[in-house]
Amino acid sequence: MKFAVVVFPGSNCDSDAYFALRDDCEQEVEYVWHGTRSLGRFDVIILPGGFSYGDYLRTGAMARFSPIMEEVAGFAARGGLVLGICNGFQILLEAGLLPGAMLSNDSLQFRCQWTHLRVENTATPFTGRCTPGQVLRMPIAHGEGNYYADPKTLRRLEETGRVVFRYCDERGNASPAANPNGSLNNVAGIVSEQGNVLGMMPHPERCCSEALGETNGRLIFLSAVDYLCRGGVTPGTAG
Amino acid sequence: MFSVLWSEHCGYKHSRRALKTLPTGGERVLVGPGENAGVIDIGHGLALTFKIESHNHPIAIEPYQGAATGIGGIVRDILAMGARPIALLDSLRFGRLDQAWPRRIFAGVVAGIAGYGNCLGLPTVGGETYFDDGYAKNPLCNVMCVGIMNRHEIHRGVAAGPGNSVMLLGHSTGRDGIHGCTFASEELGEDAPDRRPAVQVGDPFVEKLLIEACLELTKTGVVVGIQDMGAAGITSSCAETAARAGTGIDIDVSRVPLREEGMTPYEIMLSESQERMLVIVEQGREPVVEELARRWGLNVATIGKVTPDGVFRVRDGREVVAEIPARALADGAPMYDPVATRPAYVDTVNSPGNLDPGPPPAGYLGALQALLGSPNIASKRWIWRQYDHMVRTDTVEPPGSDACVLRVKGTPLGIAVATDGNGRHTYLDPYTGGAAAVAEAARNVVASGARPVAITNCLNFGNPEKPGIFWQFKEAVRGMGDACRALHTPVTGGNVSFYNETDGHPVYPTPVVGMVGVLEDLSKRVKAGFRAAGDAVILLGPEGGTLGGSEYLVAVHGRLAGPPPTVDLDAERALHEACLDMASGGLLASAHDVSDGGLAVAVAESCFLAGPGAGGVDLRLEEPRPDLALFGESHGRMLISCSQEKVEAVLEIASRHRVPARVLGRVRDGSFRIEIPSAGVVVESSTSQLARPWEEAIACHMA
Amino acid sequence: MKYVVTIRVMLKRTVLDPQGEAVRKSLAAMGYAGVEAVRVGKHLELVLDAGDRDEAVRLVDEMCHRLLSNPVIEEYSFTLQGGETGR
Amino acid sequence: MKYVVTIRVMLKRTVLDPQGEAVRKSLAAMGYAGVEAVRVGKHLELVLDAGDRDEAVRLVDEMCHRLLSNPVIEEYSFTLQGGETGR
Ligand SMILES: Nc1ncnc2c1ncn2[C@@H]1O[C@H](COP(=O)(O)OP(=O)(O)O)[C@@H](O)[C@H]1O
Ligand SMILES: [Mg+2]
Repeated sequence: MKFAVVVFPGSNCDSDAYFALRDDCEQEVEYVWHGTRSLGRFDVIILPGGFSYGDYLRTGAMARFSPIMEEVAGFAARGGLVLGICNGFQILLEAGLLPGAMLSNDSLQFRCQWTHLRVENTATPFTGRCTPGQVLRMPIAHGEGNYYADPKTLRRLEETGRVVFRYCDERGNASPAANPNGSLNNVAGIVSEQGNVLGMMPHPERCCSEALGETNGRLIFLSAVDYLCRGGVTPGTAG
Repeated sequence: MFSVLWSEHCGYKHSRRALKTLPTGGERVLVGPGENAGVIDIGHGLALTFKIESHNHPIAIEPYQGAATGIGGIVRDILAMGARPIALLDSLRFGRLDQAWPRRIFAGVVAGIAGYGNCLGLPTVGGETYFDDGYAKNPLCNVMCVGIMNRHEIHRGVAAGPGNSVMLLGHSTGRDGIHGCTFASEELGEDAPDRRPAVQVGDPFVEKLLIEACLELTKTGVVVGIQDMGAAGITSSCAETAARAGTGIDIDVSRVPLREEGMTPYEIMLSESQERMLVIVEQGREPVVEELARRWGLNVATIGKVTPDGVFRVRDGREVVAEIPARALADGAPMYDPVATRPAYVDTVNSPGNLDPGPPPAGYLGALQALLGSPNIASKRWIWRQYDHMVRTDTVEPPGSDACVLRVKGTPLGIAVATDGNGRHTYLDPYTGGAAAVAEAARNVVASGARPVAITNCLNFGNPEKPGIFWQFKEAVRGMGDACRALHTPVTGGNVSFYNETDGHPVYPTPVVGMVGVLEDLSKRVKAGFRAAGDAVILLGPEGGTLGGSEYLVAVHGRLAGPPPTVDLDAERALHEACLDMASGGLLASAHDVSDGGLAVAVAESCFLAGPGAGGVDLRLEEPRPDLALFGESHGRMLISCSQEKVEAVLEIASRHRVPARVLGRVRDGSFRIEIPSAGVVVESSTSQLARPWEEAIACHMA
Repeated sequence: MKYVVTIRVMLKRTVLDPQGEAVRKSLAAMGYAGVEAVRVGKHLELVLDAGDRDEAVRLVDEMCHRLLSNPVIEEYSFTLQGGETGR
Repeated sequence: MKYVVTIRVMLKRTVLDPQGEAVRKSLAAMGYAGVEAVRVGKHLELVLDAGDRDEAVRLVDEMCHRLLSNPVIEEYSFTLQGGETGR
C-alpha cells in the first residue's frame, strides 16, 4: 500500500507520520507538497499534524485553500481513504469534508499528554483491527481540540456510528474528567458518511514504537492496509 | 553603531576576561565558543550543537512575546551551524506564586514558549523553574536549543571569499526593537516604562519556514557562511561574519526588503526584526537561494558582497553612509577589568547558628507535605503539559525526571539533556553555586544513564559595575570552571546577562548550566521512578547533609541562611563513574538525583514516578538528627534501587569507586514509611496523600 | 476606489465562549465586580481596492464567508469607509 | 447603570502583525488581489454596571490598560452604549 503524507507550510508532524509508516508499519510512504495536484498514485492520504499557516486566524482555515485540497476532496469523493490527524482533522473540518468545528480547549491552554480512547465503531476502514469498546492509550497535543457541532449534526453523528473515538479513562468510562479539551460528548475522532474520511485529534504516529512506550497507533494505519487488501476502494488516477 | 555593538549584550566587555578562564577543549569538541553555538562529536558521523541564551528583560515587559522571541533567537543560532533543531529547554525564575505580578509573568512566559516552540514542531523537553522573592522584580528566562547534523555539514558564520554575495533571507525588516540590546544592558529603573523599546512580536510560522528553507539551502552546497540576526540586526551579523573571515562587507541598505515606510539607513542597520538570516552565497549561485525562498514563501534579497579590504561599508543606493573596519566593530570592544570586592552580606547570611531552627512546627510529616507542596519542588507538569514535548517522536524520557532522553533514529544513541542552577546557593556562596550548577546538571544526566560530555551556560547577574556583583560573577565563573575541569565537561558556549536589577535590587546571582550527555546504548537508560516492590533502595553518597541554603529552611522555617552544601568534585566524579558502571551493567532499576528538599523529597519523587505497584517505601536512616536526615541537602548523592540479587554487585562497584553506599530499605506498594533510630518512625503516610500537594501545588496557585 | 474595511467576527451566542468567561473571571479577581457577559472575538482591519461600494461590499461579504469566519461557529459584521463617499 | 461596551485591541502600527500578513497572502492567493494592509486584533464585548457614564469610561480605560491590552505593543479603543443617556 502507498501512503501520501501531505506537507503544508507549517506542518510539523509530517515526518513523524512518515517514519511511523515507513519504519514501524513497514509501508510505502511519500511526502506530497501542498502545491501539487495529483494524488493518483496513492492509496491513503494523510493530512498530518502541525500548525499549517501558523494556525493563524483559525486552525486549518488557510490550509483548506491549498491547491492540493481540491484533489483531496476528489480523492475522498471517489471513496479513497483520507486520515486527518490533529491539524489535519482541523483542516478537514474547515474544508467541509467532515462536519463541525474546533474551539479552543476549555482550559484555554495547549495540552500535550497521554489520553485514553474508546473505540466506538470497528466497522470503519481505520478501526478494523480494534475490538469494540477497546481502550487505546494515545497522546494528544493541541490547543484547539474542543470539538463542536450543532445539536442536530451531533445527534446524526451519534446515531449513525460516526463518532469513532471518544476520550475515556483507562477503564473505558467516557467521563467529563477524562475529557482533555471539553469536546462535545468526549468526541476524539469522527468519520465521514461513507466512512472513508477519518479525522482524529490524538496522534497515532506518536505511539507506533516500543521506544516511545506504546505501539497501538499501528492499529489505525494497519487497519487501513487490511481494508485495502480486502479490496476496499483505491480511487487510482481520475478527475 | 559602536554603542550598540559594544554594549554588554553584544560585546561582553565586562565578562570576557573572566570567561577566558573556562575550559573549552575536549576530544569531543568540534567547535568551541565564539561561533553561533558549540558543536560536539557524538559518533556515528553525527554532531550535536547546543546553546543557551537569556531573554530576561523582554519578559518583564511582555512575557508572552518576550519568551516567544527568545525561542526564535536561540533556534536561529542552532540553524546557523547548519543543524536541524531537535529540542528546547527552558530555565525560568520568577517571584513567589502567591503574588499577582509574578503569576502573570509566569503564565505569559510559559504560554509564549508553548506558542512559539509548539508551532515550530520543536519539543520542549526540559528545564527548571524556581519561585523566590529574589526574582520578584527581575524574572529570568533562559532558553536552550539542541540541534543535530552530520559531522561534515557543520556551517559557520563566515563572510569568506571576496566577491561572494551577501543575502538576506526571511522576514522583511521593520523598526522592531531598535536598540533592544543596549536596553538589555541597562538596569530596569523607575523610568523604564517610558524608555520601553518596542518588544518584537514573534512569527513562528515564518520561523518554521525559515528552518526548512535553511536546512535545504545548506545541503545545496552554495552556502559559504550563514549567520542569524540577533541583537543589532544587520550591523552585528555583517560585522561578525566579516571579522571571523578577516574580510570586509559592502552592503546597500536600499536593497533590504522593508515592511515600513521611510526607514533611515541607521534604522535598517540596527533593526532587530525577527526571523531573518544572513547568508553568504557563492557568487553567481544567488538564483538557487531565490528559487528556494520563493517555494517557501520567504523574502530574499542580495544586499551586498564580500570585499577583501576588511572594511564594513554601508551604502544607501550610491551614497556611502558608513565605513568601519569590521574587526574593530566586532572584536574591538574595550575589555574592562571591573573591580570585584567581597560584599559584606556574605558574612551575615553565612554566620553560624542559623542552621539549627529546632523541630518543624507541624511535625516531620507536615514538613514533608509542605516541601512537596512548595512550587519549587512540586511537579512542573502544569508547565510542560503546555509544551509539545513529544513532537518529532524522539522523546524517550519525557520531562518529569532528572534529565530528558532523546533517541536518534537510525542509531543506538540516546542524548540526555538537563539544565540546572541554584540562585540561592550562589547568593550565599557564589563559588559553590557556580560549581554546584555544573555538578547537579551532570548528576541529572548521569541519573538517566548517560555520560555528561559538555555544557553551555547562561550567567544571570546584576550590574557588573558594582564591585559586589562583579565579585559574585568572578567567583561563580571560577566555580564553574573548576567543576567543568573535574567532570570533563568543557564549555562550548553560553551567554551573559548583566543588569538584572531594579531600583538597585539585583537578582540572586544565577548561573544556569545546560548539560548534554550521551548514552551509547539507548536501551541502557535508567528511569527516576522505582520499578518493582521488593527492590532494594540504596543511597549512594553521604547521609544527612546540611540545612544551609536548603528549601526546607526557606519553606518551613522561612529563613535563607548559609553556608550551602559544598561540592567535593572528586567525590562527585566518583559518584558519576560508579552510577555509569552500574547503569551500563544493567544493574539499576532506578536512579534519581538527591537535590532540593533532601533525601525525603527524592524518595517521595521516586515513589510518585514509580511503576505500578512500586509507589512506596519502608526505610531506616542512620543520621540521628531527623531534619538533617530527611531534608538536609548535599551534593554527590544519588538515590538508586535495584533487585535484591543485584545489591551485592552494586555495593561492590560503589566501594571500587570509594563511594559510600548503604541499603536504606525496600520498595513496596502504596505506603511511605521512614524510621530513624533516635526518633523512631518520623514519616508514615499513604503515598497518594503525599502526592496530592506535589501534583497540584502549581495548578492551584494558577487557578 | 480604496475602502477602509473593519470586520467583527464573534462566536455565535449559541456557542459558549471560554475565553470571554476567563476574562470576566480575571477582571472580577482584579476587583471589577460589575462586569458581565464578556465575549471575545476578532477585529480585522484592511484596505480594499474595488470598483465601487457595492462591489466592495460584495467582496468583503464573500471573504468573510469563505475565509475570515467559520459559519459553523461564528457570525460576522463589517463596515466600509472611504471610496467615493469620501467618509 | 448598565453599559454595553465594545473594545477593540490592535497591535500598534509599528509592530509586525504576523496574522494580518498571513491572511493578506491567503486572500491574494484566493484571488482577492485588491486587499492590502490586513491587521487582525481582538474585539471584546461586555456589559458593565457603573454609577454613571464617566465612571464607566474610567473603569473600561483602566481594564484595557491593566489587563485587556499591553500598551507596549498594543493600542485600544472602545465605545459605550446604554446607561442613562440611553444611547
Ligand atoms: N520550565 C520547564 N520546562 C520544561 N520542563 C521543566 C521545567 N521546569 C521543570 N521541568 C522538568 O521538571 C522536572 C523536575 O525539574 P527539577 O526539579 O529541576 O529536577 P531536578 O531537581 O532533578 O533538576 C525535570 O524533568 C525538568 O525537566
Ligand atoms: Mg534542578
